[in-house]
Amino acid sequence: MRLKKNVQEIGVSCLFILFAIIPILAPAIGEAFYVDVFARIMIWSIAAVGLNLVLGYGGMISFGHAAYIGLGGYTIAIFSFHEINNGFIQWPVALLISGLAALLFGALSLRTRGVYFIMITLAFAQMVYFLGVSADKYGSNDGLNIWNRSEFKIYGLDFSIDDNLTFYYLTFTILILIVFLVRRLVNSRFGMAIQGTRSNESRLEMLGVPTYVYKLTAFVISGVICGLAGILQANFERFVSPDMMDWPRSGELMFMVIMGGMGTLMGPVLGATAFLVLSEVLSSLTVHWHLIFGPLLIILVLYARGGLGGIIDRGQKDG
Amino acid sequence: MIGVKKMVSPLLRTRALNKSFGGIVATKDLSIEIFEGQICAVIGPNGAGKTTLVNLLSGNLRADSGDIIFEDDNVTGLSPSALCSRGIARSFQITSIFPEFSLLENVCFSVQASLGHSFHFWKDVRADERVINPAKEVLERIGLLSRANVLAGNLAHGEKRQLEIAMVLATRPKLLLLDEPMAGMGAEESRHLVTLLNELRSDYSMLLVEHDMDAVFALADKITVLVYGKSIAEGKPSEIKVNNAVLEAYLGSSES
Amino acid sequence: MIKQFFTAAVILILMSTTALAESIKIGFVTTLTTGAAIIGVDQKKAVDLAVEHIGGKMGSLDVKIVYEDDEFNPQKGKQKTEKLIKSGDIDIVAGYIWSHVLLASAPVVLNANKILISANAGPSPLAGKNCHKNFFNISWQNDQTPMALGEVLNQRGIKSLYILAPNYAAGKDMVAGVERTFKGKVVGKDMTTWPTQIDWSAEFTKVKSAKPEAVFTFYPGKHGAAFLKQYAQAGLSSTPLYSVYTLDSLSLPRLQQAKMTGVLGTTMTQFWSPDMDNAQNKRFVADFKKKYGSYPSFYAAQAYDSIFLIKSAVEATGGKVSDTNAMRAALEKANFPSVRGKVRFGNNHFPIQNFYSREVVVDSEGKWTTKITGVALKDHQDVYAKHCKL
Amino acid sequence: MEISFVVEQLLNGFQLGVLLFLLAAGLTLVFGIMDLVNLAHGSIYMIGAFFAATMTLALDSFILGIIIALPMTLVLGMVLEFIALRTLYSRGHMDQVLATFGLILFLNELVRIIWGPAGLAIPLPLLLDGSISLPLGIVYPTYRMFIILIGIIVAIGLYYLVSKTRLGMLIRAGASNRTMVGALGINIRLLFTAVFGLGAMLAGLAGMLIAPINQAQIGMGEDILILAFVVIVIGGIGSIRGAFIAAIVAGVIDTMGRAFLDVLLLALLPANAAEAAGPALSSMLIYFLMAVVLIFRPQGLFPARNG
Repeated sequence: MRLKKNVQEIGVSCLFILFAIIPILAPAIGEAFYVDVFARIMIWSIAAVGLNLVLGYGGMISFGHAAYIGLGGYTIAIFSFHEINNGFIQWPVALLISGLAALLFGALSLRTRGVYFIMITLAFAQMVYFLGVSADKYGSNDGLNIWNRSEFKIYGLDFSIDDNLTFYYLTFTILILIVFLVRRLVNSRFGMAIQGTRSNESRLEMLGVPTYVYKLTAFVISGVICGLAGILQANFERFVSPDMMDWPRSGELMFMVIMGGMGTLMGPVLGATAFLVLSEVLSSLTVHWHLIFGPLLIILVLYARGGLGGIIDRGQKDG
Repeated sequence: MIGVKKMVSPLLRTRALNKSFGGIVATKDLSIEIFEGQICAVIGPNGAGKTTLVNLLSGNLRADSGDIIFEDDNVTGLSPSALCSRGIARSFQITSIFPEFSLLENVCFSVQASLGHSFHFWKDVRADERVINPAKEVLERIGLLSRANVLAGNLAHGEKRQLEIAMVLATRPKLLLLDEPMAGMGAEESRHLVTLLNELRSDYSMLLVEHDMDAVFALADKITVLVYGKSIAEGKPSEIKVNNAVLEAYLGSSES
Repeated sequence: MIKQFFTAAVILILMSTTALAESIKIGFVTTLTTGAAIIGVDQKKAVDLAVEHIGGKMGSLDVKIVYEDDEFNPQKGKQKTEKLIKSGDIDIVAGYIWSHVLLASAPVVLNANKILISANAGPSPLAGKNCHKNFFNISWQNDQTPMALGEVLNQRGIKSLYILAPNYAAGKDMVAGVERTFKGKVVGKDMTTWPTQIDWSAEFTKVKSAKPEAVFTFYPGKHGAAFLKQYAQAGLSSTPLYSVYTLDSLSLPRLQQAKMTGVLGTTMTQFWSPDMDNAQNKRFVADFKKKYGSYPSFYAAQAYDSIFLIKSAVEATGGKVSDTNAMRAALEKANFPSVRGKVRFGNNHFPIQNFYSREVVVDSEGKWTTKITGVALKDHQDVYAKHCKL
Repeated sequence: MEISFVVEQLLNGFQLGVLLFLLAAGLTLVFGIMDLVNLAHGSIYMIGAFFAATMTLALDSFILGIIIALPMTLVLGMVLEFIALRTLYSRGHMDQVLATFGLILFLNELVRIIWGPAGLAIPLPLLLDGSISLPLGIVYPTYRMFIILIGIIVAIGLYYLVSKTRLGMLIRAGASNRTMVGALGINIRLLFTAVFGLGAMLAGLAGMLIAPINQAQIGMGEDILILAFVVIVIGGIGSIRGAFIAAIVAGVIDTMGRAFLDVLLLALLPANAAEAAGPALSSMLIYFLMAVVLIFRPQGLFPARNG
């Protein structure tokens, strides 16, 4: 197992090096388009790392995390629609809104267990989705263009993320930062408490740990990280639409986490990369690519337990 | 620390405790006392209400009537976590550990719980002396330090039972409620555990529910015999051994 | 599937062997997977047919079409558009069925200073305030067709109308359009959940109790057929149904297959119909039917037009495809044979064209199709053009 | 407002409810007994519709089409169980969600290759076309009445099966205590396959019934699947009774929302706001219902398993 862990770490380091040099590498081999593919991969990675905190470490199967991505993104778009482009206002408010939503939905959802939890998180996410669809002023389901990316101007400082390369490395930096943060988090006392709830929640309660509070806190942090991914996504795509919070998006995000290996630090990054690269490659081969992709997912589940990260899924049934 | 006044009052006592499930009486007018430093054993045939008593004292069950007084405070009806933080800790008859975590981490969970809230987001637990040192101490005391990094799920049964006790100790209790700690153990493992509990008696008071009579007589300062939720005898091991009612109700039928 | 794979392989081989020949490469983004693929596939058929009709040449250049599938998802659509733009040698991007996909993708093409031609989607921001010099639309703006329908209702003296449409952007545009021109009273209006709601029993019961003279509706794609079936089943056949983009060559065969009553004779409005009497259209419809065995849909007609529009510009500029300014000037003239007859571009690069009322009829072979019955709006320009500063 | 209007809307809600019930019944059984989260249940619904449509067009009879299509979906369900899903019983819910999602992608694409992207439409059977008149001046489409009738027959049949037969006893035992059934020496594998086949057939039946109203269409399973999940969660997992009641409640609430919410909102809000809020609220209503139920009863209304 230690050995496997090392192999994984080497793999992940390679991946990060790849992220770092893609903007040089891709144009060199005449595939400049891959710079955007990888920017997208890193954004989804951030969201997946966020979801992994509750899904992998906390054992809470949330089927509604696309809602927080959407809320983060929509906040940026709505600010931009009203011509408030200052990132120092946009970003904190977006994070706050995702966090508050996660607090509200989490507080109610965490009263339930198992499949009930899966479904209630889905229900809340669908409500947010329909909210987006019915927001006439903000484009309804046609979505909303963001004509100006966030601007960071304060006291003579002027940091622009209009340039795609700058944006790429900003995302890269944020990804590293988030991975580092989550790493500290899961190894802290708080992280132990979260992981304990996944392993044996009733025992932890018996020890006098109010698990609900910790789970809720993790849920909120996870929502905020997804909100951050949403902020980046909105800025990157210069566009938001309710599609970004429809339930298949939540499902895809889950798959990225599972594919990479739940409850491992880098699994979600690996998973997001694999998921997006695979669908990109397969879809360029044939329009019937789902015929291959579907069975591939099944085979992955049946024969590569614990995902690509290689750490054994702890086989816990929830509930 | 122990004042003159407290010398006379018991660490824990119950007053006329009653609990029944539907029509079945599990605890009837039970009044027991445990003094500081004592090991008080509770024995009785199956269905005598021993585990119910532990559940009542640990707060997992709520008594129908009666009081529980701990350190002169009425703690009746408090939650398990509240009781835990006051110093009453229990082990479980069925092993309840964190199987995917190492021994050390298992004990860390307990230590963390006893340290109050866990809203520490930054410092690595493995570098957190306030957590790791007490955990290691407990493991050392229980004789499992050399296996600290083994996954708890991979332990032998006896070791799991020891870990259970380590986790209880790590919450820094004053009173241990041990619910059949020897359950399922071989003779060798039992003897080992008796030695261990004997070493612990200087620092902890214990309520011991146990079927293993050798262990009970080796450890207990005082024995309470329960039958159908009612205490039929109480006294030193030597007294209980010769008590006719007890022999009739319990020992006679079970010792073979 | 084997056939498609084969075609793909052939295209790949062609691409690799003729890379050095003078050519124009057109990226065509449409929906080829999910349930919405029915429209994309029809468009693709039309583009293939158009390329065949021009002999694979625009002026002296060989034509190459690169199809990309947007998966009915704006993010994917944008991603595929980026792929087209960034892989370097695409000259023009066309296609786009869905407004949200187009809104997400348009900036990618326009920022790269390339020409973008929408073969269907025409969201109001791109027609008005956010119009762009390099963006062209060869279909229509959402509001126009229902505005034409409102006029038809007025002509027929309809006084009370019930409106049923899906609750999303295009649905709201359609409703706004008909309300803009219709002079009678709207006695009821239901906006249903899109795209999940495919049962209208509650709404039809409301229609029955409101007793309108006519019902106006808009349900594109697979919803259209289901809507019409349930409309008849609910016992509403006696209330005339006026629709836009609900009955088309994609849904009619299915309705005929299901032996639906109450469809024949239904009125709708549209800028085009398979029976339009001009040489270009006759050739298009006849060959489309011959090749694919069904009538082309209006989506197909637009896609077919888009290829001829591009051809006219390529020929006018003498093959200088990379000269975006020259291409734009040539495109603006709209000097091409359109299946809809006369068409020109307004300041916002949306068509100024006629809208016709048409009716569902049976053709000589017994197939259901549509026939033009009159002109509803003449040389009509959309209302957003005045917000466009071009 | 006329009484006939309200009754017709109630019937509409009831009809949606029984359809949801047919889907939810299989889902809740499979879920309750095998502890399997089967997202592909909606795909079986879709394939059922395609089977029925194909058979109806081939034989020119809807009833014959259904009679042949029903055993086809039964077999399909059992084959799927045998090949793909059986190995998932012992896995966590996450694995099940992932694998059955993969199955959805696969089946959707397969259907597209076999039947084409356009879907299949079939006529209403002549006998059931048109409307019937009921007391109070109610005129209701015959076919929808037919769906309600079938739904009620199936519900009664299932009730009988579950409460009176040996299979039903095993099903109930399985839903409340899975290990016990094994301990009784029952051939679990066979029981599971049978239950799965039954559930598949019910889902297929729902698809068949809807085919003449809508049409057999790729992707038709996913949206309704989510609703079916909502229903079984409201009803309490593993409970047929819960699924029935929740399905009817969900159907009626959804329909009533569409029927009356706009009027209600107009009375409460300014016209503009009401027009904007109405459709949004009515689309959220059913999710809102589920959230409220779970907040007050985290195990659903009629949990089959306690604890």
